[in-house]
Amino acid sequence: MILDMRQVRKAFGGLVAVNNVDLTVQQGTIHAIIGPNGAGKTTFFNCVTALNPADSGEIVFEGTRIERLPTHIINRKGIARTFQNIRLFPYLSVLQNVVVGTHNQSSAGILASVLHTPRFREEERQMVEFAMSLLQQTGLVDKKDIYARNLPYGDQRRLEIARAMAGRPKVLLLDEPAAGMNTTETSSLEAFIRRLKDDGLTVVLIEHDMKLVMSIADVVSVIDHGVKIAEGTAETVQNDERVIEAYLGKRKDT
Amino acid sequence: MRLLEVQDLVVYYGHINALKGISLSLSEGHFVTLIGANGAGKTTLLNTITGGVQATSGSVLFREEPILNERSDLIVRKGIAHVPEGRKVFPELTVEENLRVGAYSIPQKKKVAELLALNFDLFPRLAERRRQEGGTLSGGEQQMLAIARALMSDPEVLLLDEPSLGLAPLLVEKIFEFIVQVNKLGKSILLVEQNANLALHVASYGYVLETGRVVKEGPAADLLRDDAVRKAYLGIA
Amino acid sequence: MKLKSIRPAFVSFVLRYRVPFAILLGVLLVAYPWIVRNPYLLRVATNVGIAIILASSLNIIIGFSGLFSLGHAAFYGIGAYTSALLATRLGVPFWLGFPAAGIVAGLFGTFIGFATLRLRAVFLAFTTLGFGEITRIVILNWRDFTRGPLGIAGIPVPRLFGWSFTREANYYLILLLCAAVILFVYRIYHSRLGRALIAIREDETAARSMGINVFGYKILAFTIACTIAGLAGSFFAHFQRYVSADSFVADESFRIITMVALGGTGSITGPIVGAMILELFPEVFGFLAGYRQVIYGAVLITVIVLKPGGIVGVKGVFEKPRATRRSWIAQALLPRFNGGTR
Amino acid sequence: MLFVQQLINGIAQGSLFALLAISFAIVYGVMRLVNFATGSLYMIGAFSGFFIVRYVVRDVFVAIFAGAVAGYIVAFVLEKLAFKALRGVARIASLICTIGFSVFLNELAAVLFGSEVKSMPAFYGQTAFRITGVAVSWLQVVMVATAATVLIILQLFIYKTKMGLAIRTVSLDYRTAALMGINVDRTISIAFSIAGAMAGIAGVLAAVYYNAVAFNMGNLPGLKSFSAAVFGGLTSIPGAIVGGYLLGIIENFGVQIISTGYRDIIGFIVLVAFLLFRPRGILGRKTSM
Amino acid sequence: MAKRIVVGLLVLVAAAGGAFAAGQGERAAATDGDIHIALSAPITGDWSEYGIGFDRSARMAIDQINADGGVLGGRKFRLSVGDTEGNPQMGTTLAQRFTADRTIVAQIGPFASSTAMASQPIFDAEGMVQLSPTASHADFAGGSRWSFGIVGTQAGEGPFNARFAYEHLGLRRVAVLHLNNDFGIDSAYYFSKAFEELGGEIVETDFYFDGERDFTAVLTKLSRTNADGLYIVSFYNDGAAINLQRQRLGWDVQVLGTGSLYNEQLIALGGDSVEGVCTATVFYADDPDPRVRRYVEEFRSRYGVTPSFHAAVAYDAMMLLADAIERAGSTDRAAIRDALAETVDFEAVAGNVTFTPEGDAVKSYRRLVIYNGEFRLFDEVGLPRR
Repeated sequence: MILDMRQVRKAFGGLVAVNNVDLTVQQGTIHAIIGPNGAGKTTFFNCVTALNPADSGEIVFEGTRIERLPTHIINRKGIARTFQNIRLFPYLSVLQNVVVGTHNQSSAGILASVLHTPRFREEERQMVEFAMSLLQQTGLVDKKDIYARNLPYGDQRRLEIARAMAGRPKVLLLDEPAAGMNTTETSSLEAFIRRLKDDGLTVVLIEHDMKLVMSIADVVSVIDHGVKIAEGTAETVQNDERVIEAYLGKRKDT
Repeated sequence: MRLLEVQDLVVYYGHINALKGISLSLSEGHFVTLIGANGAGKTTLLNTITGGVQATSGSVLFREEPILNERSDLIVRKGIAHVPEGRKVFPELTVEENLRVGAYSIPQKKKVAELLALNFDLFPRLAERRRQEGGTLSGGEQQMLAIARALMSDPEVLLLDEPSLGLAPLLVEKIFEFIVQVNKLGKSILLVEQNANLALHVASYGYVLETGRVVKEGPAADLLRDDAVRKAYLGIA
Repeated sequence: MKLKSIRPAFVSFVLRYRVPFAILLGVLLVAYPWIVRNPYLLRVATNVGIAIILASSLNIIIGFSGLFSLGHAAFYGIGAYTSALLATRLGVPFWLGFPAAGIVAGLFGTFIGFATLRLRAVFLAFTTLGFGEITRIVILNWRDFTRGPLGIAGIPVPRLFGWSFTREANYYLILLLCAAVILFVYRIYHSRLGRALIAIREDETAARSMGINVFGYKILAFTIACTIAGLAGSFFAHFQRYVSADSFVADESFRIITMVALGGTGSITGPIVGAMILELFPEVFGFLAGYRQVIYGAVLITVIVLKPGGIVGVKGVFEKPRATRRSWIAQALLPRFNGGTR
Repeated sequence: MLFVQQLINGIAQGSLFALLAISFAIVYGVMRLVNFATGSLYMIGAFSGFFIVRYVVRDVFVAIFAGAVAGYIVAFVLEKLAFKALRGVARIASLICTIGFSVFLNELAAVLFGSEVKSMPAFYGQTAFRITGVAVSWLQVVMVATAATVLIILQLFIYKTKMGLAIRTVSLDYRTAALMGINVDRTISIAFSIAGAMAGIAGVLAAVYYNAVAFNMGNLPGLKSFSAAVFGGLTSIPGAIVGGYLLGIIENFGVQIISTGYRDIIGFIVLVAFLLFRPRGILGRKTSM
Repeated sequence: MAKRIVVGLLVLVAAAGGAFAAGQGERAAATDGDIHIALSAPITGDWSEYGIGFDRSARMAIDQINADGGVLGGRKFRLSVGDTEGNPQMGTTLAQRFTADRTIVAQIGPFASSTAMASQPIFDAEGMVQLSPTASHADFAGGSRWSFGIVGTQAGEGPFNARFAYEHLGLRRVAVLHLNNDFGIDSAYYFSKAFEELGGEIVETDFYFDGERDFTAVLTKLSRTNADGLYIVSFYNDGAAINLQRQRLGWDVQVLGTGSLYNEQLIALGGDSVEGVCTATVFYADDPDPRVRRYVEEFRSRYGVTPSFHAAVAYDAMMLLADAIERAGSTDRAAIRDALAETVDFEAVAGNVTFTPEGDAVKSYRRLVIYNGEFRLFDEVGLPRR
């Protein structure tokens, strides 16, 4: 159990986006969260990363409570994420985007930066090297010098993952990583996520592409209207009547 | 008669190809739905039709008149109303003011009053709350307001973008009942929805969108039975 | 525009012979006093130097971090007064007053940053503008300490081993400072700190999610910029040898922000170009007399309308896709784009 | 009585600030832009009022009307010339543009009309009437009454007319406003011009009240009324009105209690302190107009 | 990025080269035997009204001198005008430009004390006369042997006005309202000191900043004292506003002000509210003195307005400089300075000039009063009936 959420609740005005949800993520698993649009999945991620801190409830990461910590500290503790509506730094190059991601891995201060101390240069070299290795893994190495905004959609998604990985997280939160990808892109993404798991990373993933979810998720949680309505392996969830209803709407017999 | 016709529409956001050549059409009095997963390009399509997004190529004809890349307000004045995603009710205007804004393109005061009465008939909840600020309404009421506001321009075509978003199932059904009622009033409807079951139940014809392309189209009843559609959504074998 | 078509060729030419050009430039800058042999041109160059430092430092706030500050002249003034008061009241030499000025201005910057950097951008702009006015009025009213409107006269020139800095020495001092500041800004830009600031500018939420302490870095950027402005103030005080509140009015803040925006927000060269243009404009166009300012205003508007990102701004950053309609100026001056927009 | 006298002085001056603050608020409301050329529009209003009174007809109300028209027209031209093209572009560009216009208009006025202070003919005698030791001049009465009338008309315009509704709608969400059939460009242009008219009216009132017209007369009031607008949250017209009057009153009491030397920053100090505790201003909500 | 820096710096060099060329051109054009004088004044910006007055007077003076046959046996004057914008830094750059131009023999100006003070070290180092018509900063003339002020220090005007107030107007309790700049502070200080030494009382002192238009608050405050007189240190436009607003508040009090009020615009702006306002000035446009007549009439015919006090001192500065050059018998900068320093009782339109060892002028003042809507000599007409 690396990440444990208890009774997390978040409301915007009158709308309760996340309603007392419990969720436990086991170390080294791929945990998918699915549910229709507007179900509160992204809000849930925002609670974990404190972009929209939860109104109540506890979030425990590796045994410590993190729900009151600011976003950047949570990231430093080892939780990284991507965004549903891609939030790259559009006018930074692909490589620079990933190097920014290594922020929590480095420590050079102003003085070192300005004086170009040997330690600074060594650190910079390591950061770039690490970033390059991530680009290698995500297949973006040829595009390292172009502006992030000029990448095709699928590449932007991959770059976001590479950037999140640059902080060497223990848990990676992916918000619809396959959205807008075609089938080949999706299958290479699938392989990539599997590799991350093999490397010991825990992945929490919000996804609409059911094929992807069903093939890689160890555990699937279903959220609808801010409430967790089902949880289990892909097969169990798939055949759950409430899940089908939540997705396709109530089946009317015609 | 073909009221609205979209041909080979291509849209880029910067270097991202959001629509890859979409064609569809809507005839007078019909109810057409466009279903597809998140990021398929449904909202982009509606925004392109009403001038919010610039298209790279293709054409959009309204009553055989090209309207692509016209200014939004001029398109609306021609008779196309658009209920945007997320409702976009003006939170600090009262319900009545929201409706009056909807009738902005109509110069005759008398006609505005008639439309107002008509919509209050259709949505009695709104009549009760006419002096309340839009932002204080519940999600379902806001959705009704958004639809009523669009009707205030007395359009021929109504574009609806995910009216079920974030609403409880019971409310969703209610909203859909309203939409059907509106269709019966003679308005042609293009509905974008991810609640495929519901959408295909109320519409007469459907298009399935995937990553900027129409992958399937047909009468709604056929699509409803089509396993491919179910698959696209749930991966259910 | 004409400039656009010339620039790539020019840039590639310069790039090809980058090393000889850099050496030539260095030699020219060092030899400048001996080439021009004219104290006036030397002074103009020195003024340009001060302006470059001010604009480059403000660029850290505006261009790198995407924040607003309309009170930069206040920090410049605080630095100038700190140094001037230390020198005239306590006899502190320039070499100690100089860092002290930076520290005091930086502390004020930190304070203002703490107080306002959580606010929305427009309120930050307002607060800095207000702080600028408050600073000026306090200088004017606190007569016992600052001599109020009388200003501080008789500020000694910097001395080193019994040798006073005048004319050429001042030029070399500012040349050195300028080079140091540009190098400093350049290295900040290309370091972890600079990347963090740019990330904040590009997308604050994403930056926060990358482990960047957004508030902390904003304050740091603000403090650094104010410190540099304070240093510039100290140099100015010892260079002009008289300071008064007249030099640190709101218009001066506007002038500095104009240098940054006109030259190009967010790039290293932008503020340098902007500072040169604004400093040299009155010198070169002095013959226009009363019409000079009118023309300056018109030129400023035209340039900004045609190139909202500034003359050498980082491409695209502050120049988002323009609306479909163009203003009268743009219609008259820009050739029509083909296709696409209407 | 001293208290009442300073209060009256403050309200009279506050009328000017309120009109200028509205001008800021309208422009910020529809364009999210701080218009530093507001002071120049005030100056232009004052000059047109001055020329009317000098050469056409000696009537305050005609002058006020002329000031409003001049402010409207000049603002309209500024918007067409530049701000239209800068919509959607980084805000710093528009901001610099307003600074550029301020320099341009001020110095143009100096070149065209001369840089010396022009004297506005005196209106309404100069004699004060007194109520228990408090002097109120007719001019103060006229000024406050005019400002109040203008404010009421504006309020009616914004809340009761179709164009007013369009302006409010555009300030809330211009994308959705376009979907309502509102011509956003034209609405912004009209709102900007109305803001210019407000500044123009303030300029004529100031010219009459202080009997003086000069090319740089708008600089200080422009800067100060920005703080009045911030007081009201920057997008709220009622907020701007309250902010304007409050600023006038606070300044006058500040002079009484402290010194004239601190007058120009009393508003800033109060406001900066205030912002630290209530970052949205007194009356301002998120986006209200 | 590196390439951008290189390009940018190249532009710098090109621009500097261009400016240099411009400077050189100016120098070459000036070797025709004319005597080259510089004028530094705020031609644009908030103070441009005064700068333009300087410009007009100086040009007129030069035309008159040249028409009268020039100096040093027929050599003519030529004027270079520089704009300070009222910004001290611009003023210092101008100072450097003028001193670097070896054809220029002396500078007239600048207008503002802050600019004069800021450029003083340059004139001191380069050795050229800076003759300011208006700078009255206490440290200005004494700050350098090359700096001269002809406006007369406040040490002269203040006590004169104090006697005017105490002895002629019979005031005993005076409130002071002054412009908060070097001139205003000094004026208020010298006046107050002298007035108290005479036995009067300063009941309250307050000040305001340039650009202020609303004086009702401060006047309300001052009116609640038991003052029988109000001493204002301000320029004419503020002076008019103060009196208008004073009248509107119904505060009926004897007003006395510094010579800076002396401008016919004061009456135009202030209307009947300035009736009875007294001032002391070194320049009086209706003075029957022929030199004053010649100046005033020609100024009126050229520019259509009556010259103000500030314009008159600029005229004097130019005339005095011509006189000093004639006396020096040379256009050598040092010789001009020495001749200037020896000036005794130079006959000027705005009060005769004799320099103190510091380089300040000692002036004689005249008492003026606004009587029936015009400036009149107080000693002739007394106070208007109210």
